[in-house]
Amino acid sequence: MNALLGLAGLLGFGLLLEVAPRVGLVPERYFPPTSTILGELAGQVGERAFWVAVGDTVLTWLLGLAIAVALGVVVGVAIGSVPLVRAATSSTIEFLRPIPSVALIPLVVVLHGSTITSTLILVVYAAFWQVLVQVLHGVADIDPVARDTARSYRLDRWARVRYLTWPTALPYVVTGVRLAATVALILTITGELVIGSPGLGQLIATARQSGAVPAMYALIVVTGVFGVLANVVTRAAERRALHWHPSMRAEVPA
Amino acid sequence: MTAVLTRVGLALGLPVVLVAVWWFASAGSTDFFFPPLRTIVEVFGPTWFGERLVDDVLPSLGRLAAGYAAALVLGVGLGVLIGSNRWVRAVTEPVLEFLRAIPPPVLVPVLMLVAGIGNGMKILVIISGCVWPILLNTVAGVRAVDGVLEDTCRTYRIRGTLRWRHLVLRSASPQIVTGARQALSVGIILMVISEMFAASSGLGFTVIQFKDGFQIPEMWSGVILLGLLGVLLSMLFRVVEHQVLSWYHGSRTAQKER
Amino acid sequence: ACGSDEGQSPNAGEADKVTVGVIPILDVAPIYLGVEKGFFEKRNIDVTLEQAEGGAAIVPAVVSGQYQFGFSNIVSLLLAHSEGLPVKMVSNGNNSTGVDGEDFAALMVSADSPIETAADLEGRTVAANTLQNIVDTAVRASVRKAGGDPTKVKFTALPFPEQPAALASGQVDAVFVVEPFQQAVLGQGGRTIASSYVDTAPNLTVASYFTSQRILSENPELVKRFTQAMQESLSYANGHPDEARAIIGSYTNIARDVVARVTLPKWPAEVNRDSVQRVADLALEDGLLKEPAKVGDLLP
Amino acid sequence: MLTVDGLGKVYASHGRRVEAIGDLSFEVETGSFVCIVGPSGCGKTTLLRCCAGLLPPTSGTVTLSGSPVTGPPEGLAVVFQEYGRSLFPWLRVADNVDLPLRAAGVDRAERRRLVDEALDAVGLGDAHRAYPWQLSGGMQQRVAIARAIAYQPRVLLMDEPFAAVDAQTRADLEDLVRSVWQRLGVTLVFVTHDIDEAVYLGQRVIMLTSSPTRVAEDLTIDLPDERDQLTTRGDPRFTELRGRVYAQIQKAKLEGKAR
Amino acid sequence: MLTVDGLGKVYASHGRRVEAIGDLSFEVETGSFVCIVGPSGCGKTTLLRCCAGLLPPTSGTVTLSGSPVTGPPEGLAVVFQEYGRSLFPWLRVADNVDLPLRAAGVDRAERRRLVDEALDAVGLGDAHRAYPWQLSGGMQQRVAIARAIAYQPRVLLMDEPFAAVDAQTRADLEDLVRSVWQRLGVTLVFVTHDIDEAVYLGQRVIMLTSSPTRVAEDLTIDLPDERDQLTTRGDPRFTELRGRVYAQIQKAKLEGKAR
Ligand SMILES: Nc1ncnc2c1ncn2[C@@H]1O[C@H](COP(=O)(O)OP(=O)(O)OP(=O)(O)O)[C@@H](O)[C@H]1O
Ligand SMILES: Nc1ncnc2c1ncn2[C@@H]1O[C@H](COP(=O)(O)OP(=O)(O)OP(=O)(O)O)[C@@H](O)[C@H]1O
Ligand SMILES: O=[N+]([O-])[O-]
Ligand SMILES: [Mg+2]
Ligand SMILES: [Mg+2]
Repeated sequence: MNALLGLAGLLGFGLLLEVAPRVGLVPERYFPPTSTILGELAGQVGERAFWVAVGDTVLTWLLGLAIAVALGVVVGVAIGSVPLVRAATSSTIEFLRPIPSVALIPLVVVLHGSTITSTLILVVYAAFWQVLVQVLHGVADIDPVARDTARSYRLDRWARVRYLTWPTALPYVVTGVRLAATVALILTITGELVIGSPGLGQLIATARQSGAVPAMYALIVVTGVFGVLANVVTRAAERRALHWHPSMRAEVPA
Repeated sequence: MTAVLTRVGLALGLPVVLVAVWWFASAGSTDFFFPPLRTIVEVFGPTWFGERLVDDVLPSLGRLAAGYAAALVLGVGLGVLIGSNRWVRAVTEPVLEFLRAIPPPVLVPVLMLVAGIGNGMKILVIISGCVWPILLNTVAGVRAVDGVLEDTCRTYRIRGTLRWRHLVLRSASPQIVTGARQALSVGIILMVISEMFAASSGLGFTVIQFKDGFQIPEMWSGVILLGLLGVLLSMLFRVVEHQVLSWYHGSRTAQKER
Repeated sequence: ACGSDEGQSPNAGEADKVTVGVIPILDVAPIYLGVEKGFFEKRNIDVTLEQAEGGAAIVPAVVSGQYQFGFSNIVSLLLAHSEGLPVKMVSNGNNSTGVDGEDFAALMVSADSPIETAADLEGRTVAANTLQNIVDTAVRASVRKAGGDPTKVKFTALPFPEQPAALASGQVDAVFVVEPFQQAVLGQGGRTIASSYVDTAPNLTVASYFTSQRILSENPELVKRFTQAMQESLSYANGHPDEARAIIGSYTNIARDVVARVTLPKWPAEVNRDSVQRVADLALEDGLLKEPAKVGDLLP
Repeated sequence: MLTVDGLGKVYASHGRRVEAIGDLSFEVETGSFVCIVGPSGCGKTTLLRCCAGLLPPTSGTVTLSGSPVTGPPEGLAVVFQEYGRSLFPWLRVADNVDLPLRAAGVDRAERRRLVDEALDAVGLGDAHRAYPWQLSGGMQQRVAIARAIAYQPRVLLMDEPFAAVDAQTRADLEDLVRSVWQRLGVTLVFVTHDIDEAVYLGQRVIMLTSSPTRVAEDLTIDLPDERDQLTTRGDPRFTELRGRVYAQIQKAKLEGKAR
Repeated sequence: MLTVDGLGKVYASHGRRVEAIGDLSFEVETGSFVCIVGPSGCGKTTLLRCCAGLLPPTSGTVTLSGSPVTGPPEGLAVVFQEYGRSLFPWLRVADNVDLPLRAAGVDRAERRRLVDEALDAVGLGDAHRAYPWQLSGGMQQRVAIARAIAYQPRVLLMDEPFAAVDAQTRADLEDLVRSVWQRLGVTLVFVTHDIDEAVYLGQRVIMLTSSPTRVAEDLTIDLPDERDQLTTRGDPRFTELRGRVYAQIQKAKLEGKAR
């Protein structure tokens, strides 16, 4: 049901963007109607270069996301579990977190040139903070009564992480992954666009430099579709992993 | 007193160590792109505390403030609307996720068509990125309003603005604040991005100009300035948060102690 | 293309693998063409072309050894050189056509604009793809030439693709565009008020291929072969514009009918040293450079 | 008069179907004090929520003074079982009590008086400016009660309001509720699982079976209107009535098991 | 033997100083059943947490079988007052009961037997696969009790474990706890604010004053070991002991107010 409504929403949005340029609300030259964009997209889909770029982008994106999540979870649990370490690192985290990843572009270009590695570094850097901050919140959220319960029954360190810390932090991790997925996607495309590493972003840059407006929009649509897919997947994972969580219990209307 | 000292020590300890490591590790650096920290510090003052403060830094901050404030209003407003209606939520979610996934740099040309190349466009770019964390968190916060409180309002016939102010917004406020905090760091990034494309002044523009002009120590000083700015804004944010959410932190602590 | 044979590599063993950083624009058609024609292969160079966003990203990549060679406009190279980066030009890149009103780049205004000459730009805003670079230097040269005061012209950074729309909607008073965006502006009725590259210097060398001092000292012989291959490519492209147009379609997205219409740059084999010196002088005058450039050290 | 007629409620969610209330009918005279007892999970809270118009019943109706209840009627107050969650954590104690009065458009001076009186009545005269989470569970519960009292409802529904307080405070609060009831002439429905409490407080005790819930017995408590913790609980009639309720519940429980 | 010697606990946080326990000393014989009563907020939970080694006392010591308690000792189980928060919401009921046994390295078959037995004993034989939050409050509390029973502790600390259950279930659980105590020979410390319950259950009742907490009285309950809800509660000696405790608490309360 929700999927149908969502689809309706997307269709409506597409229709709006079809009609607006057609009735002259926005200049058609720079705002091609949906049908033109989709037509262009259909053309792109037939080309090998498109799929190679999609492959590069998806690879960079997922790899960067995976590294960021793994790193964020491990570092977050490690830092969050020890209050002293948490206190000692928090100011540094506050400093590093807002440093715009775009400011690192010259740096990574120097180190790795216009390669996937450069973009990957940007992606990991940006997505890492999303996960880390969430995990830190999650670990801090352990219920003291639950913690006392675990202690009084003498669960060892590993059992505590496995049965207490991890489940408590999991909802936060999932939120972190959802946020990080989008940030990683955005940085993947941006990196490709600005650094020129191979992928959809680079195709977008080329299309822009060539003044090929519909082609550019077609590629942007692909990015958006990735975003929607990422949301669908993380939502489904959320429902499976967190079926016990209050937010999921309330999902079905009473 | 000792408690305050401990906190200050903990807050400054690691940064001091890291800066020291950087200072000494880079001291003899001949690498063009990794100048000694000493050099960077030396150029920092002359680079930023002159005309640039007025011509570049302040206008950038002004745009950031404007965009951030607008995103706050927009995000909370739309978030409350979407969060309190299941149908609206179902219809809009994929569209929002679609729009959210579009990287701001590719959005810039589109926004230029809408808002020109002046401050308006840059503020729009900042809004276009800042609005998402606020919007999504507001939606989540509004959805999580406690059922018993909801019932309390219904039985006592607390409705209209009183209900919005005292139930919906307040109970969503911890989440909204979380979103607003994320949006702040996003905002700084977008302040830079918005100046990457059509600008003739600004903090981000200047940093990029340094990069393109191979003035590497100046570029580094800009990156550091951006970091410091982030810290400063996040400290400011914390002060505000402390005001707005004192009840929340208090009740959380109380729950933990009980 | 003359004299290229004498440099042909005698050691027919393993080919030297070389990565060249380029920008996906018309200007680099010769190297694509050269690779296709085998001008590099026959000198035992195995070229990979990497597309980067702009010259500013290519310079650090070449200096750090990520790329062995790169393509950049000469002002970026002058700036890099003056900041102490060890860069060295190895071959010409591309030149203006030298024909006023028929260059591959132009200073343009919209159809109904009151602006007639570059001197009218005083107090107006001009869009340039990057600031403190070759474009604004060239535009200022046009203003000077037309008798205006270049310090009174305001510039705003705007990527080429966005310029036609910005001009049409009146957000800027003039743009400086290269092909294919010159065609786009013409298509919306825009007028050319100056050919700034032509105004800057006769047969201005706009961009060049370069390498790092390290490559030069470690493998001067490779650099020599690369230069020769480049020169052959340039000459070939200059002599076969149709083939150049055809290859442009392969690495850009420019629509076929537009490619057929665009004005191509000139691709002489040799760097126009006087023009580089002239640009260096202008950059000094405009404040881009803080001290006179040692142009001789940069030139091949 | 509050009339519950053929009330039934089925929860169906997550593919699980729970018949919380089978078929309930009873009446509560205007101004009377009725206690409802029943085993845990028998649907007491569900019943109260239906009476308050917070939950649409699956079958049957609730009528208040002749008009059917579809949403929370005017002049109704509820003290919820989850006292901790029914107070606004971002409002101070006095503001929590004040908010419904503001919503009702009571003027400032009058509001102030009502809030002060109500908080004094529950023994929290000095807690005006505290936040709810700074109070113990029992104190929080008293704030919720004060809010209901200050509202001066015509109908007051209370759902196990004393579960979290200690014996002594509980006794005090029981007496408070009775005095409020007598003073305001409010119609009071009081849910508890403490049999002694039900007998001590009410004019009637309605006993429910475990689900699907029906009325097991409707017992009139013919104790004198003036009650106090010592004499009333010592009264042999009290012991007798208490025994009646116990036996009934035991019976309902055995029946429930046999089914 | 569990010895509490000169125990004191001061909470100091956020600039606020609360002396939760003043100076407490008492002993609990191995295998005995001691009830602790006291007004709300007098420090009963604090005392229990110190005994469990979960909270370091500010002064004094707790000793179990001769060795000082610094962390949770082996063979100890606690049933927390906040039952709802001591169950892991991400584990099913049976897994909640099972987890401490797994941590203790009990083998699978034995674990299974213990879990089944314990859940049957608390009347939740059919709730194995439910999640805690799918149960009513009373049922959740019973899960926590089942977990403690299955663990077969040598020392069992229970903090107002029956606050959320209805009268009948409560009576059943009281009898269950007594039978478990007799069967396992466990040392049992039971905190409650229900005086009747304390007298009915314990061999001794320790009454605490309100804070700063001290022992007001330590009363031996000389009722026969075989107890049942009807006869024991009807016993005149029960009424007498109960009266003693009431009077003592009333006294402590008045003293507290006078101070
Ligand atoms: N929102 C709900 N969804 C599904 N089932 C529910 C819901 N609320 C209550 N129930 C079920 O309905 C039955 C009655 O619940 P209710 O809360 O009315 O009982 P109660 O008599 O108030 O119990 P207690 O004495 O424990 O408060 C229970 O079996 C419960 O599990
Ligand atoms: N973590 C804490 N920080 C500060 N004060 C606390 C903390 N825990 C308890 N207190 C205070 O210590 C006193 C004793 O609390 P405790 O929870 O031990 O009482 P209790 O006898 O268990 O009460 P109840 O019967 O309500 O459960 C109270 O005044 C309480 O406010
Ligand atoms: O290469 N150009 O900057 O024109
Ligand atoms: Mg209930
Ligand atoms: Mg307690």
